[in-house]
Amino acid sequence: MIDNIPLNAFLILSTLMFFIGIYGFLTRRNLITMLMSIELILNSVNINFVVFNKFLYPNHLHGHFFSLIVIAVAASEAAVAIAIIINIYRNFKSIDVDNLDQMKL
Amino acid sequence: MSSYAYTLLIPLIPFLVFVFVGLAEDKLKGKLGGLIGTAGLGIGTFLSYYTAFKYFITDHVAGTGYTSLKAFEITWLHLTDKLVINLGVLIDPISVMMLVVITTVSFMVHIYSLGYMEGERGFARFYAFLSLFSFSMLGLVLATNLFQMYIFWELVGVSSFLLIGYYYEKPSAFSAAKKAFIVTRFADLGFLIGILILSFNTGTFDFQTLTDPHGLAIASKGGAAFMGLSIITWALIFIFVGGAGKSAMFPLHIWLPDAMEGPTPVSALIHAATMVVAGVYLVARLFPVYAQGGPVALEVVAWVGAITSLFAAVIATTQTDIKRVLAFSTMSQIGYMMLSLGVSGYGGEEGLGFMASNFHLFTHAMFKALLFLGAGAVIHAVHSNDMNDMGGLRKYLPITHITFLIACLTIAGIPPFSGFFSKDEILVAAFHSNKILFGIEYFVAGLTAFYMFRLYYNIFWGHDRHYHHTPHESPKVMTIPLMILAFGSIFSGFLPFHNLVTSDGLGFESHIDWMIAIPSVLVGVIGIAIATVMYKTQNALPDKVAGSFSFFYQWAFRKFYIDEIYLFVTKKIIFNYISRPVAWFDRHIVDGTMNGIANLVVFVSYNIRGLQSGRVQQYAFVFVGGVIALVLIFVYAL
Amino acid sequence: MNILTLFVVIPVLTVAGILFTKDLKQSRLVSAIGMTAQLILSAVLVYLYVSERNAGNMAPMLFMYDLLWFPSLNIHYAVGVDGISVAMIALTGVVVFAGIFASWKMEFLSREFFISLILLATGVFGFFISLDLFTMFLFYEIAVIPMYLLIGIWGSGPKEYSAMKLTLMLMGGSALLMVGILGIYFFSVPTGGQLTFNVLEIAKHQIPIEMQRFLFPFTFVGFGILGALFPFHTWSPDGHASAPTAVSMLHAGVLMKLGGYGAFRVAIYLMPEAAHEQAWIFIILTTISVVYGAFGAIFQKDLKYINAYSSVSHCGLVLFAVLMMNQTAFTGAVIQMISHGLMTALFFALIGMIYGRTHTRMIDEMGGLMKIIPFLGVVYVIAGLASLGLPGFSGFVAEMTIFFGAYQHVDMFHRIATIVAVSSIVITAVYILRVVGILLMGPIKDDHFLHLPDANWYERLSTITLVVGITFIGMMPLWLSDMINFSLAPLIHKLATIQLPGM
Amino acid sequence: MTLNDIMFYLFAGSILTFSLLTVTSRRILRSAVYLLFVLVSTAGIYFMLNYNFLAAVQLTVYAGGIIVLIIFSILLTSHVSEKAVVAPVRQQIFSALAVAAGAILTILTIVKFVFTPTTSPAVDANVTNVGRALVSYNRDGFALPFEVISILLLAAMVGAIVLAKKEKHLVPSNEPNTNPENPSKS
Amino acid sequence: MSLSDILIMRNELLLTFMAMILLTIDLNLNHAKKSLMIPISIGLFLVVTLIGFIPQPDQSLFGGMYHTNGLVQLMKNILNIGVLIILFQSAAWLKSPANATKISEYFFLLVSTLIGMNFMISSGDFLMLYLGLELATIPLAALAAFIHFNTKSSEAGIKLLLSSALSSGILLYGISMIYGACGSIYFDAIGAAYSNVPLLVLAFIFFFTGMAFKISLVPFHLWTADVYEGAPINITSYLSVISKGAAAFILIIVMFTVFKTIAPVYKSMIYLVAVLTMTVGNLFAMRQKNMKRFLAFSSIAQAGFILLGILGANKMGMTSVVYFVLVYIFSNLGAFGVVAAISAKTGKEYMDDYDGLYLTNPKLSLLMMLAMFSLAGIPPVAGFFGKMFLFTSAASGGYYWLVFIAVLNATISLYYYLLVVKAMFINKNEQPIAKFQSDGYTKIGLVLCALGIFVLGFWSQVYEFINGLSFGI
Repeated sequence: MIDNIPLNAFLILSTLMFFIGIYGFLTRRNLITMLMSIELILNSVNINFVVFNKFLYPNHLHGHFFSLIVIAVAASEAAVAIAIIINIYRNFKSIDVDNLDQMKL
Repeated sequence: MSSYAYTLLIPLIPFLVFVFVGLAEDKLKGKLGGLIGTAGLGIGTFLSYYTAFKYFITDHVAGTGYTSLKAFEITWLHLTDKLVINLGVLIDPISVMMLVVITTVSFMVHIYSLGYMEGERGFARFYAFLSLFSFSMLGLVLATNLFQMYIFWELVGVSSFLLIGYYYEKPSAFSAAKKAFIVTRFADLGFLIGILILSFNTGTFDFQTLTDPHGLAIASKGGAAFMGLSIITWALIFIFVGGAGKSAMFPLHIWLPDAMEGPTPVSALIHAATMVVAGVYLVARLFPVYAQGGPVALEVVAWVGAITSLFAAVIATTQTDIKRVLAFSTMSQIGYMMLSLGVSGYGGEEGLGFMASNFHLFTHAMFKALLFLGAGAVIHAVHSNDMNDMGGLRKYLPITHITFLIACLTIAGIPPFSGFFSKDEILVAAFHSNKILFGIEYFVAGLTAFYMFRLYYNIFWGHDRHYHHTPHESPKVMTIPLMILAFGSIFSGFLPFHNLVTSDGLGFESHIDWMIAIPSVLVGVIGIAIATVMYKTQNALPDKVAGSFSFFYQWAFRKFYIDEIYLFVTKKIIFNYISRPVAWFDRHIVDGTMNGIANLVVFVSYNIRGLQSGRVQQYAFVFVGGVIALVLIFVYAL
Repeated sequence: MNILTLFVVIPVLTVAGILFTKDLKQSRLVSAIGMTAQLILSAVLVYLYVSERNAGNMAPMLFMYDLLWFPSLNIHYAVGVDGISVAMIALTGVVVFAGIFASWKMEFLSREFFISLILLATGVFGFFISLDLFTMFLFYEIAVIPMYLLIGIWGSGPKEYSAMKLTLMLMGGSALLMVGILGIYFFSVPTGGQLTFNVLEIAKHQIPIEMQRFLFPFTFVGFGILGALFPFHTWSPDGHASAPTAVSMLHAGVLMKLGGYGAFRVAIYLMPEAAHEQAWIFIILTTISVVYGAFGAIFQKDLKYINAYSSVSHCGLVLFAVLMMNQTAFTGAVIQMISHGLMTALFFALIGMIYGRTHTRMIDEMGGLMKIIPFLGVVYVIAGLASLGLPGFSGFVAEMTIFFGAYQHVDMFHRIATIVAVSSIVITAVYILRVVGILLMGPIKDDHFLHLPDANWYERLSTITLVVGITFIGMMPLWLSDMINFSLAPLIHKLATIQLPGM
Repeated sequence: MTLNDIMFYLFAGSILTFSLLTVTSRRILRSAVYLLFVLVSTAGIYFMLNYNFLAAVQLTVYAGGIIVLIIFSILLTSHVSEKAVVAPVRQQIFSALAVAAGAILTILTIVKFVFTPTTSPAVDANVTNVGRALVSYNRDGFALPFEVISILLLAAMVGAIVLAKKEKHLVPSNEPNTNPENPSKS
Repeated sequence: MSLSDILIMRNELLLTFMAMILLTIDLNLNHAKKSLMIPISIGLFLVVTLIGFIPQPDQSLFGGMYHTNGLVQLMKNILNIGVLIILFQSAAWLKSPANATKISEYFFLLVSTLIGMNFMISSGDFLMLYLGLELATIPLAALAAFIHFNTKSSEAGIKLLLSSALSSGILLYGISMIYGACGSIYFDAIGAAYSNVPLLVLAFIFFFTGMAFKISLVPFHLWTADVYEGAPINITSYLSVISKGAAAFILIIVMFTVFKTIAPVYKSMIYLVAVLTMTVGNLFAMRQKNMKRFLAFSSIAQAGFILLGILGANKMGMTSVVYFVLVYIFSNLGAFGVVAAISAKTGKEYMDDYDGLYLTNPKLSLLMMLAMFSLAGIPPVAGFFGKMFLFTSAASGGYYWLVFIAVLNATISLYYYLLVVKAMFINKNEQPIAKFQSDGYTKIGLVLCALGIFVLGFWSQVYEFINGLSFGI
């Protein structure tokens, strides 16, 4: 179907997305947007797995299932993260990451 | 050989006395400690005389030389395969002679001290130390090898230290003791280095091997040169430094005048008759080595001796402390002995200086001990050392006066007293060797007579001073030793030394060279005459003379500022410019570096705290940065 | 049980015994019994050793016992002694014994004090009996670490600083040592053999010279730090000054000897080629130690500092001798270790006793003590004279053996170094007499001192034990010297076979 | 250029654009919506690659589940109109530089590498095969991860519940972290 | 695959059952009796731990996704012992009113993270590794944020979760590249295909940093201190010991199997990271006053030492790592146990509070001292042997300078460990912590630690046993 699109195009796409996610993680002030950046990162990794599976190793479904599991992990991560964030919101009335520096040297 | 094994007892008895009296010091009441010590030494004296008699007369086969023999020897320590330290007893003419000298003087001092030290706190301690000293000194002279000699050399030093510092509560006494110890210790360093070099090159410590004229251990070691002198010469010079220290040769003499802080009997024993001649004995002991291995070293000995005798005699004319006068006189006389050794050759008539030196050592021991003990009796009577506090004492102290006068005449070289004979031999030896040295000694002979009689007149003539109580003659226990020593001073000059104590063990013919003797007696008489004019009665002449040479007089009075120079070197240079900087360096540089490392760690630790800001995004940034850095290093740089 | 193992077992049992005590009286009694047993055991060991040798047993090590501990790494609990170790064990026995009595009145946390002290002793004993580098290192650290508590809790002055400094510097030394020991281990046998930590095994083969060049400085400096090698000695003055009496005694008397012993037993014995090559560097350093320590001591005012600097000088002489690499110098080094151990322990004991009375260690605050406390004064003088190398005391024997050994080198460098080192005897005399003069002689400076009591029975016992040791060796050094000499034979043989120039 | 190509570039473009917008938009809710777009576009790519099952999961779990969760929590914790605080410029620049460096390095490395596809016959990722692999406990089967993920989900659930549970007694009586004498900031 | 094969997974299965049982009992237990959960949980866990010691054959399940052998089983047992001690130590804290309602959740979450770690160690492919890692982390974040009303606790939770999500994102990216280049997610296949090419090195770096995050190696460690400080003490000790130990275990396994072909590359990398980790960890630890934070940084430094064993890259290296972790568990838990006991009784957590502790609580102080010595590597306690063997294995690879740096760092670490000893034994305090009695659970926990610290070193069989199971490259 899309075999004529080079593999590297997908990889570049996912890598860019990965680093955009990291950029978001590094710069966003809001805990939830940081979480969203994480989702971007995981998503980019998923693309990698899927693309490798499809283009290079279609004989098994390793990449496919890896992505599947990553999605599930992402979901549970998000669940716990949001629970904590809500907790933090209860305590701080804010979810700005800048508040989270009670502990430092 | 074994027939002399008993000689081991001579040093051993004093040692046992020392241990016993030392440990039981508190328990020994009254004079008990002193009596034990005196008795112990009495036995030693008897044994020494017996030995001398046996060695020189009964055992001696006429016509042969005196040989040295080992009465006893054990191994004390192995150093290397070749170098073994033995402890033993060596019997030969000089050691037997020294036995006699030491035990005699020491015994006299022991007896004398029973009276002199009566009632002193630590009376038993005094005798313990005296015994220790006797032990060490006897061990020294009986040493079979150089190292044993060094061992006892050190022990002699420490007993001297202990005795000078006997009045330890007096700061001056202790500092004198300290000074004596450190200065001689410094000299001993030279001795030790000398031993190191000599033993390394000869492979032995043993005197018999070293001095064997037929197989001199040094014979093959002549060549090796350092700064123009052979290595053996250097070794001998270093060894002589040790001897010079103990014998208070210029410039290592500074401890001796101060050592007079010790009790007077101690001065008599150690700082006049025995220990201070150890240097002479050392050179005499190694004389064959000096004579054949290092003539240059002998020259050094001669010059040092000459300079010291002149130097000390000059100072002695200006001092007012009677013991110090005697101390400088001692230095001067030992200078004579050294000179005599220095100008001597080896064997037969050539060895005249050697014989003369020992002869003078012997006679000097008698008369100088007598002088000191006499001075002690004077001090005992007037409770002062200063001749300005004395005068007219001949009335109160008749025995002391007579014996003192005899001693003065002896030292001034007036015949027929013993000093005349021994000094004459020295002058002869010098005359045949080096006219300059001879000239110096001639002059010194005059000076000697002058300052001795200055002393004599100042003490016993002139007018009375205000004494706290009327001076009275000392008890018998003190005067009898004086008389015995006076007897020795008078008659020891007639001993046939040239047959007994010679450089090669063989006797030779000796006669008095009147061409030299008469002028020397004249010089002595002139010296006495000047002294008589100046000091017999109180007059202004001395001050005038002093005034006309005021600059020189001041120098001499201040002992040529040698003490000050030493003080400058030790206090200023060593203490302030070495020790203080070392201490500072250690605290601030060495330790500072260690602390600096620690502080640096703390500093870094403090300064990187910003890394741990508590902000999770910064953490993530470092994380990502770390990943990128690793990629850069390990993917792109490698 | 192997007699050597007893040397570790007895202290451990003593420690266990102290755990059950309730007060000072009981704990010091238990300690005294334990350490007396240890002292007797040391004497028995010396006797057994000598009789075994006289019976013709020529094995390099006697009373060997070997227990495989970590088979995969070939770590053994291997013990055995030669004359050198026997001598060191005897020294330790004496000093620990004296130390226990010197701290008879340790009121504060007495139980803990004695436990730490004996633990320290355990480490030292273990170190001396070990033949296996691993256990040797283990015991070494066991010996070092109680120092921290001993100084930190029972010390005086800037004790926390000193304790920390001492511990860290010594542990820094063990960092070097660790590298050295591991390197030796991995090159202990030619390729293919079973690696070993056993000193005797390693000595049979030659460690490759390139590795020796790398490892020798680590090992030597590692031990050297404990032996107060310049410029790593600064823990010593501070540490000693702050430590309580018995600890100073043990530390200067015994623990510092671990450095010299280790430098000899490990660094020189196993890597003679590199030692010979690099000796000149360390000879310079140790010569500096010797002279510098002595000069440093002149200026000090605190008794303990004086003694600490003097220890730097004397221990420097040990390392100096070790580096000279001939039989006489080695013998001298060992005698010097023993001699210095006894002397410095005696000094520290006396300083502690004087401090306990006058509550100051500053010499210029004291004076004329001889009159007030004659026993301590006399013993102090004896210690001083021993320290400045008076014949009749052990110091003289040691120093002379070292000097004569060191001078046997043919080349100029060694001999000049020797002469420089020899000159320290004068400086030593200066600072010793200075102290004796200010402290004991002269008029009494402070009226408070007038009624100070002289030594108690336990103080007398403690000091006399040490004085007897010092004099005994000083008077009759031959047995000790021969005992050591004999044990040096394997090393000397090894040195001879590798054909070092200048031997 | 085929339709597929165009589709791909469309998806790729939208993924990149919306990713950027997600991490830069100042309105949090909008960010969430942009993220949704990204996730949906990703699902599109999965569809294009014929991984329909995965695409469906992506849509339901990611787009349907997580985004909804996120939006709820955004609504819970902030106002719709609220603008997010922007990080300091310095932080943005440094982050951008680091990220750019990382991206360039990574892409360079990837591009240089020659991927070698397998020669084995392909397995069609239809639901049958997926289902079979999912319950297979042999090699290349994923029964174990499938079971383990259930434990993870359960644990996450319990964790979330514990955290979100209203406390019966909110008495900070035993709060160990406060010590007035020892401020932790130094 | 038969039912008996399933029993190979007995550790994970038992733990899962235990978790289920706990939830079931909890649901049926009324409020007042919640504290019963403590003995029940500990009892159940004790059973699990003991069963773990029954020997079983080496086997691989699920086509290689799960495998077990003596070494893996040993690692699990080591973790079990550690967790058991932590459970004992948690009892006092759990009994406090604030936590009384959440006891079973606490145990459930703890057990599920342990399941994750077990799967992680047993994993034979990257998927299980990743899954295990996440299972080990996500509930842990919940546990870190366990104290609702405590802001620090929540902060710790979210910091842990977000940082770990980022790190696992990076790790995943690495895995995806490995998959792309090697064509499989199974270790055996990847190991055979791995080579030293830039992409695979890059992938390895990404993977490694993800694991480094778990073990808190510098510079991926920054989360550690904050999370350790904020989390409840027992969770901190769990993080610092169990979590770190498990990650170290799997790291060394994959290093020695999957990545062995690029060993020369990763050795120099580990060299660098080890030096950084030890040094930076020490530098930070030096200045800490809060005991938890202090122990956090000290545990970072300790992690640096672990790398030395990996660097040896031989049988000795693996043995020393496993042995070190075992010793480290006892030592660190000893320290944390004392901190926890004191914190539970008095709420004091600062080093100054420990001044003069010995005079009031000698036994606790002694244990603390032993633990400190063990962590510092001072004989005769076990830590010495642990460190020594690590150094030995590094030296076996010829890394003498690294050993030197490491021992120097050990010396620096001794400095701050001694600060604690100093506080307890030397410093004077007007108001020291009053004498108190801990409850039975705590005591058992502490006694276990003390035993371990004392016995493990001398008992060479332990080391030899590990050595018999280990392997090298």
